[in-house]
Amino acid sequence: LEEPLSFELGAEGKCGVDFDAADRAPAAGLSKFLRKAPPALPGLTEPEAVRHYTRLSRQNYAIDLGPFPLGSCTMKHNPRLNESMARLPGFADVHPLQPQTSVEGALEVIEQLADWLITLTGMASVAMSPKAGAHGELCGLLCIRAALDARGEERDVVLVPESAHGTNPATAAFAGFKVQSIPATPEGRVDLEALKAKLGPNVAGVMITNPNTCGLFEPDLKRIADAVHAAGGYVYCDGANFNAIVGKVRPGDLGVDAMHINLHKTFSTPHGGGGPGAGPVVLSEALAPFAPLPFVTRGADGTIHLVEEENRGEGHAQAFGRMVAFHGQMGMFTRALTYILSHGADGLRQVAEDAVLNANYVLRTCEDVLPAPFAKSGPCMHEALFSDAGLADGISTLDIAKGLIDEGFHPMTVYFPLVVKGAMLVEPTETESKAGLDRFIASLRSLAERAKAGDQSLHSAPHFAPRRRLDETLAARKPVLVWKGDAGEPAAS
Amino acid sequence: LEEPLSFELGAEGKCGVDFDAADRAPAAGLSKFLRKAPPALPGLTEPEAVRHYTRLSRQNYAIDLGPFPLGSCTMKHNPRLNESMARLPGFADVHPLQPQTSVEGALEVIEQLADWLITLTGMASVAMSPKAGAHGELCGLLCIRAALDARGEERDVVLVPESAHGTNPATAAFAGFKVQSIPATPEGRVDLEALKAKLGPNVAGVMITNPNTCGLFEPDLKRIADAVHAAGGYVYCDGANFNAIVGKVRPGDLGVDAMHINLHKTFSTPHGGGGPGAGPVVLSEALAPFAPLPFVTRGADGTIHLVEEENRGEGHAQAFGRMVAFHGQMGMFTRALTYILSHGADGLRQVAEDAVLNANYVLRTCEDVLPAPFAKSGPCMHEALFSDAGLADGISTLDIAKGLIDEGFHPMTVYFPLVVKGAMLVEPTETESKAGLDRFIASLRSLAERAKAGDQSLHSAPHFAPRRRLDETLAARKPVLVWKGDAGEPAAS
Amino acid sequence: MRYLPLTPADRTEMLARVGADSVDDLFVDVPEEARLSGPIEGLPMHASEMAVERHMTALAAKNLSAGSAPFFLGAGAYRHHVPASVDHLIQRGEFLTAYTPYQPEIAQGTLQVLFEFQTQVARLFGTDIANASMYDGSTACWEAILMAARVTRKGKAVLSGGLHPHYGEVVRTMARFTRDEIVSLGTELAAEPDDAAVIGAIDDATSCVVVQYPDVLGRIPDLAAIAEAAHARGALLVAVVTEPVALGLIEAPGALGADIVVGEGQSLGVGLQFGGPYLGLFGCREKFVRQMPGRLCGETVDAEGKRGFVLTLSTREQHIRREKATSNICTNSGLCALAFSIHLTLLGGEGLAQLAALNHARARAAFERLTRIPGVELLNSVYFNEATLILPRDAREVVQELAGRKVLGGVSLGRLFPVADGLGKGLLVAVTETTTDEDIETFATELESLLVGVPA
Amino acid sequence: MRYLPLTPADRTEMLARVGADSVDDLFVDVPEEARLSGPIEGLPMHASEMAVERHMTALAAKNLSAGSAPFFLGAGAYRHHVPASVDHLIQRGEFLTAYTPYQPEIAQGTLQVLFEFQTQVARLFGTDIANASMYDGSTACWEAILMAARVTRKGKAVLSGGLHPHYGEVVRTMARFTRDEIVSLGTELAAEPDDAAVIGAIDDATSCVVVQYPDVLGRIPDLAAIAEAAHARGALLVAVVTEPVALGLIEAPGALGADIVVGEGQSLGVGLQFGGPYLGLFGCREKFVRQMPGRLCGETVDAEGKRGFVLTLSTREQHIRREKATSNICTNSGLCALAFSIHLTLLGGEGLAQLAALNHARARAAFERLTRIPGVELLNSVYFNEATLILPRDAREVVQELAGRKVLGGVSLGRLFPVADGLGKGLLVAVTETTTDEDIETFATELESLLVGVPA
Repeated sequence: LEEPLSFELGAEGKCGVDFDAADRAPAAGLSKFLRKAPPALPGLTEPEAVRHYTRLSRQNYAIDLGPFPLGSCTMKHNPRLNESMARLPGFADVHPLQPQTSVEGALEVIEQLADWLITLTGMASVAMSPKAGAHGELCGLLCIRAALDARGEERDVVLVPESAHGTNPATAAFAGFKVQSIPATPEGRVDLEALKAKLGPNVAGVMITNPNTCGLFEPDLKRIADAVHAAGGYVYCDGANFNAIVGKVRPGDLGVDAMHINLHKTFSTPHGGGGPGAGPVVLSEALAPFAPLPFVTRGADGTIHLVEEENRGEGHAQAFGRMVAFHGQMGMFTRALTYILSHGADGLRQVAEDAVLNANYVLRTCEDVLPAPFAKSGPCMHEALFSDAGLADGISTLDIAKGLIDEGFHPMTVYFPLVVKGAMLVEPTETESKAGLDRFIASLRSLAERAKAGDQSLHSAPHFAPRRRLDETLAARKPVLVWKGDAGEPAAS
Repeated sequence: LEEPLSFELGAEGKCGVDFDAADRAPAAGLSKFLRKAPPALPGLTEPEAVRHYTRLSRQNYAIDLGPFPLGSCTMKHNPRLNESMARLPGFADVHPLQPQTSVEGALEVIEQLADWLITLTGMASVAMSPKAGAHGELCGLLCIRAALDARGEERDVVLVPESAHGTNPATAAFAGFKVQSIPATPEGRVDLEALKAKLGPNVAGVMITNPNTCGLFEPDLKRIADAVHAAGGYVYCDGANFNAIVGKVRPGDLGVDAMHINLHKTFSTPHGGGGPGAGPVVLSEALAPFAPLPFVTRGADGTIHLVEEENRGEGHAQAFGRMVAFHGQMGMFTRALTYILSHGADGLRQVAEDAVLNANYVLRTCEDVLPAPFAKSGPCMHEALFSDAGLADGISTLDIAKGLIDEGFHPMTVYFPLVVKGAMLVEPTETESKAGLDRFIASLRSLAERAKAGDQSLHSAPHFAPRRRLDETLAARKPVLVWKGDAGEPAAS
Repeated sequence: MRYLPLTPADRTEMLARVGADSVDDLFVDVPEEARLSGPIEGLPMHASEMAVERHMTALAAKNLSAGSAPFFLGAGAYRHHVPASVDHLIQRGEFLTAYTPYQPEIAQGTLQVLFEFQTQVARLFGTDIANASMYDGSTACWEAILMAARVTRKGKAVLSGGLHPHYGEVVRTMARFTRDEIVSLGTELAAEPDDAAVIGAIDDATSCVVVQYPDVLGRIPDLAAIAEAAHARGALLVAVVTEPVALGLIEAPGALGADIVVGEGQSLGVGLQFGGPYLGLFGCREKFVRQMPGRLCGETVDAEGKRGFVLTLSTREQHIRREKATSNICTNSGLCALAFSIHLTLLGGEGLAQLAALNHARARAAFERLTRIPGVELLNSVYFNEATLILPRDAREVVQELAGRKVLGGVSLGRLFPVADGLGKGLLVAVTETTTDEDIETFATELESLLVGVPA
Repeated sequence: MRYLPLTPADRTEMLARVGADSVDDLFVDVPEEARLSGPIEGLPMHASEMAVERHMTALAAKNLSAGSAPFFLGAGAYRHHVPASVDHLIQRGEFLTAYTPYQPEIAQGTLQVLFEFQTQVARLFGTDIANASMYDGSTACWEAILMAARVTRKGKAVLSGGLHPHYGEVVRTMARFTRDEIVSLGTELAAEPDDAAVIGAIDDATSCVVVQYPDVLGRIPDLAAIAEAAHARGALLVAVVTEPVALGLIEAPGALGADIVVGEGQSLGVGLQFGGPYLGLFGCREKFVRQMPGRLCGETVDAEGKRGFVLTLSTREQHIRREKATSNICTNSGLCALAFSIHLTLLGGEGLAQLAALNHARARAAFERLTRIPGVELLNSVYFNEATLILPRDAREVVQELAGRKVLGGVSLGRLFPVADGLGKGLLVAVTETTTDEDIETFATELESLLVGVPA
């Protein structure tokens, strides 16, 4: 059933909130600033609003409804305990600028989470304030910039493998670097020799994703790091795929200087339809002094201190500045810490093992019907990569993806990484059961068979979703970004 | 998509709860009582359980999804504030047998709600402990029994109009009375003269629903009460339909001796797929002394006391006993009080007015296409009554009801009250918007037109629900009440 | 007003459509002298969400919640840890705001849950079948007695002295009106339950014996022996379980011969709630199905042959059978049944066994410590997670004094059995997985300080 | 482990299927010397939900929550009452556990909400269009400066002294690396905002001026005059709104000539959250659309011609455009945008106006009372719900001392501007609809007692 826009449902003067009466009129001095009429925002009463959003929600697919095997996105179960802990008034109803004595528990959450992140990654320090993965990347690169500045060096090139997330080159550019690409080997790894060839005095560092976007561990990472370090650069590791290795190997042991951690991937904070995320960045000894303000430290006596502009003092003179107002994504910290404490050191290791086992199970049960370009290289990590080579003419990855919708599943990541034609990147995560995976695999296999047989009905999939395929070209050509229906321009219907 | 039973999903040894280890073995003396093996209950991990129940929930219709115009059931919006208040640890995490000094706030909730109920109904007292409407009816009749016992009279007949809820005669029988039926007038009211004719020394009282199940106010209620009282009986009023008159008229002013109030109807506590309800019973001066234990009283000094067996003393010697363990539906009390305070005296009056206006709007916009047997008598109260007389041969109320499902609505109450052929009892409640009602009315009118035109496709409705019509006869003939699939008897699939 | 979608303009338009000048025209049937001309006086007007929240929060703050103090109360209501996902799921609007599933095509969610619930209860109780829930344990107990009378066509029920006194009160209250005969055995401070007395009270007129398991003092009766004696005289055994978690550790009553098993399901999923809403559980032998009270959900197929579920055997029920119904019950405790079912699904059989083992272990730790206090003795020979302590003085006062020290130290038998002599020194102490070592130590220290004057 | 559905038997079977002897065979690519042989030492093992809940609850209890004390903090984060339905709705699994809507056919719920959100933000800000949200107000402010540079092809931004100092810090930090030029005007304790200084700082090299409205001291700049001056030199006006509730009472920045309006949306729906996650709002003129950062949701039709919504103009974004993207932003603040949008839908325009009027009225009540304290003066000539008090001594100490008395009495300018001289006696005090008369009285009494020694 169709759900109108809230603007189409609402009426002038409807309101779902009651107020005490204002007992004082606006101050006289305010009169020249007053608006003439309330904003043109029709309201809804509570019954109408609850129904509107409940009905809208049902047009979404979600991890609570079924597998969501988006490669590189790590859509795992979001425990409800995390939600209830984040809503404790002591966390949710605390102002970021309260005196430290009144927020010691909040600072302790940050410190405890920081301690776990440092220990799990084997690094020296962590910057907690970045707001999301890409923001964490930026933080890492700014640390590198700050470190180079401190050394008085003007290195302006960052090397990025061609299989990198799009955020990597964008971030490097945003941080003022020039990006140079490094090719992949036929086995889907970074080409070590090609990388070495590019190293030089102008290279600030390298950004590497590990496990990489082909779902493979970079076995040469330590050698890459050694080479980069020898050339005076730093190693940034994109930690989006940390879920595959948490508790199995510490990036710090592989020579990484900075790595962001998507709390919403490895540590299960909910994705919420596109955020908020949180992207703390762990840092090596070399970069730690440059971490941005504010941060939380634990003194030798166990007391916890918040370091901000006002008290950075000599000890933190090199901190490169502030990336955000306030302290970062506190609500995500409480969820992530709750998750981490629930799993413990043993559970997190099991997370990685089950995530990798589930991905390999998908790889091995489907490689006979779908080309798996790197399957012969050995086991994959947490995601299985397939390609649409060999399907019937005209049937492509997109059709398989939309066909999965009709089977009741969310599609995998498609056309990424770019190094594989018609890539399909399947990341089941550790929170899918074997029975659930078996159902998914059966659907994927059946779609592959239909695609090989040239079943043209796949072109028009999905058939059983709230919408058929949407015209994205139209949307981009004549962008309609706001509703203007009440201004005499009725919305399309 | 189909959702298996939890037993079909679960596996031995799966568990969605972690425990600290038990640090002591069972006591030796317990050995002869120990079970040999855990109960045969397969478990689910949390991700599986969340998905199972989320998916199951989506096979339900609910007030959060659209109108639920079940006559006499008062399916109105359930405010979320009520839910959050009921979950405050001070209410939800309190034991019923804690010392009174540690639960004064809880007792105050009961007392405040009691005070509102007494004031809104114009009665002398209220018994709070009944667990649901039918339980409240029982409470009211037991008060009557106790009052008669105290008078030393053995009256054993209760008069019940034929249009009564099925619970009325069942309750009367359960309380040890004989039931005699009173006919309805052609206008859908209690026949005052027929009732008077039955009064006599064997009549304990009368059970009347007001507004009645035809959606009409009983204009003779005061006269009925006077006649019953004159004959030495008591008047029980079924308060299921109090939503229509709250704040507009007080049953106490009409001579009622006892009336239960469905907190889940008038006062919006959620129905939860069939309960829990709560059925406090307001009582007249005559019946108040017999109210069951326990109850809460406010002393002259404003302090609140819980009266139980241990402290009933002389003042409450006539209380007829205990109907339930503990104090009643506390969780519903907090919700109802929250609702009542939100609306206030003015809002509750508006509730009744809007509920009645909405019902009359449905009545007057549909009476040209559907027979409305009592429409000529004047306005209805909170529900509009239609009949299937005049539809094409073979098409009945059931087909209209199932057709509404395909239109995206929950059906109205059907085949009740029994006094009307193929009754359709539509109760929109006050929380439907005019726009929402207009959509419902359009659907109902269209179905009526199709039914008159003999559209046979209505017989097989619903077509767009999670299930087609279900075989209720099969279910009753060979009852399958538990799953035995793992005992070698596979469930039907 | 935030919950009322009609605008003044809507009301005007709708009144015109129905042909009324004002809304009061719609209330013409209300006698004019009884019609209220405006909001009832002396009551407050509508209030903002914030104001109501403040009011209710202030009331809640006046209660000492179980989680904020060492807590040892049981006596038919137990504090267990409920997984956060349970409350999350029951708050989904599709469950929370649905009605009784009278239209099964669009209520399969509720119905399938009820079918799963019935299966879980039956397996937990060791009975063939179970219903879709009752109001609570005490009313389920009374319904079981009525049902036993229908099945046996006899009218005398024998209540063990180990039955929760509130349950006994409910039974006696109801029986007073229905004129059923109830034999209530006395409750005594003995280490063993009154199995012999129960067996001795059975005669040929007995419809059923009602035995709580574990009993209200935490003792565990020998159900098999009682069942045998009852069956020999044509009576049924009604077993009452107020702590279903116990059945993770001790044998199911149905497996020991109980014919009807009823109970209070609050322990799983529901929480303390100051006593309600709770959840009546009701299981019995399959052959009694048409004598059962309450709603039943059954499996069937739809017009396309797909498995589906419906409410069934409603010919027993009040809305069809009116005064001949098996019970007047209409509402069940659906949302509580959902919570119970989700919690039990998360546990599974093995989880329940672990939970029970942990409860028992915690209880052993507590009673080990508490009985080290001079003058404090344990009554029970065995117990699950609750047992009776004998104190050197009246336990009612002790409980009050403990509360003054912010310790919720159990339920005094004096409160539970106000008219019974000789029980006054009894203190019923319950311990669950939520009880920490610190809770036990604080309780013990404060109790000792009260009893023997050691400074706290 | 409760979140891991694979059983040991599953693992064995699956390993066999993938042809591995053990799970470590799947980690062969990890250099052996780096492979951990077991759980990392020194860290705790997995814990029950109850144990974790206890741990987290104990930490939460160490914080003085805003609801449990008289509370007067603002400075870019405001405490408003959020209707209970907002949190209920955002917790629906279909919203909470969905990903970025890359597959629009099964993400219309999220997408329609974003389209509604964009419309709401645009109407609130008085801009033509808005995006689907940014991380927070401070990062949105920096993105606006970058965008202004792209639009004007100039690289110098002028920051008003009334801009929140954290926002200024973020801008300067980022600009240090991008080598953009930032002119930061000083902040002074004046009754009026620094409009004249801002206007004076604009030259032909200026890409934009950044003005907060109301500003960080609660003063209200004359945006129309600044816009005119900026436009005359080819510069854009970036208005920054940290308290969107103000726009229920005072004119929208877009209507006064602002070209880009950014803000912090936390006030509506999101709550305090110790600073995050928050919600960056971003609106601008339609002609700048292809220079905008962040996700955009647009209307389109599906293959059957039905209205639907998709993420659009992604050619601006990093995953397509890589190093040439308008921003590196990927994640937005989707769930916070949902909460904001629900709250604003419940309010409607008239409700927002009422809420704003109530905030202002409460603030007037507070400042009337507080300025009756000897030595306490109000800096501002006008304010919305927040203003600056001048105390007779350093406000940092006063805030600390108030906290010791369980009063959260505002934000000291000394903390906000640690390096600025002459601001030390300034105390920024925010008042909202949640502030009661008792809160005000308690605050005033304690403050007076601290300042002039009247006993509390």
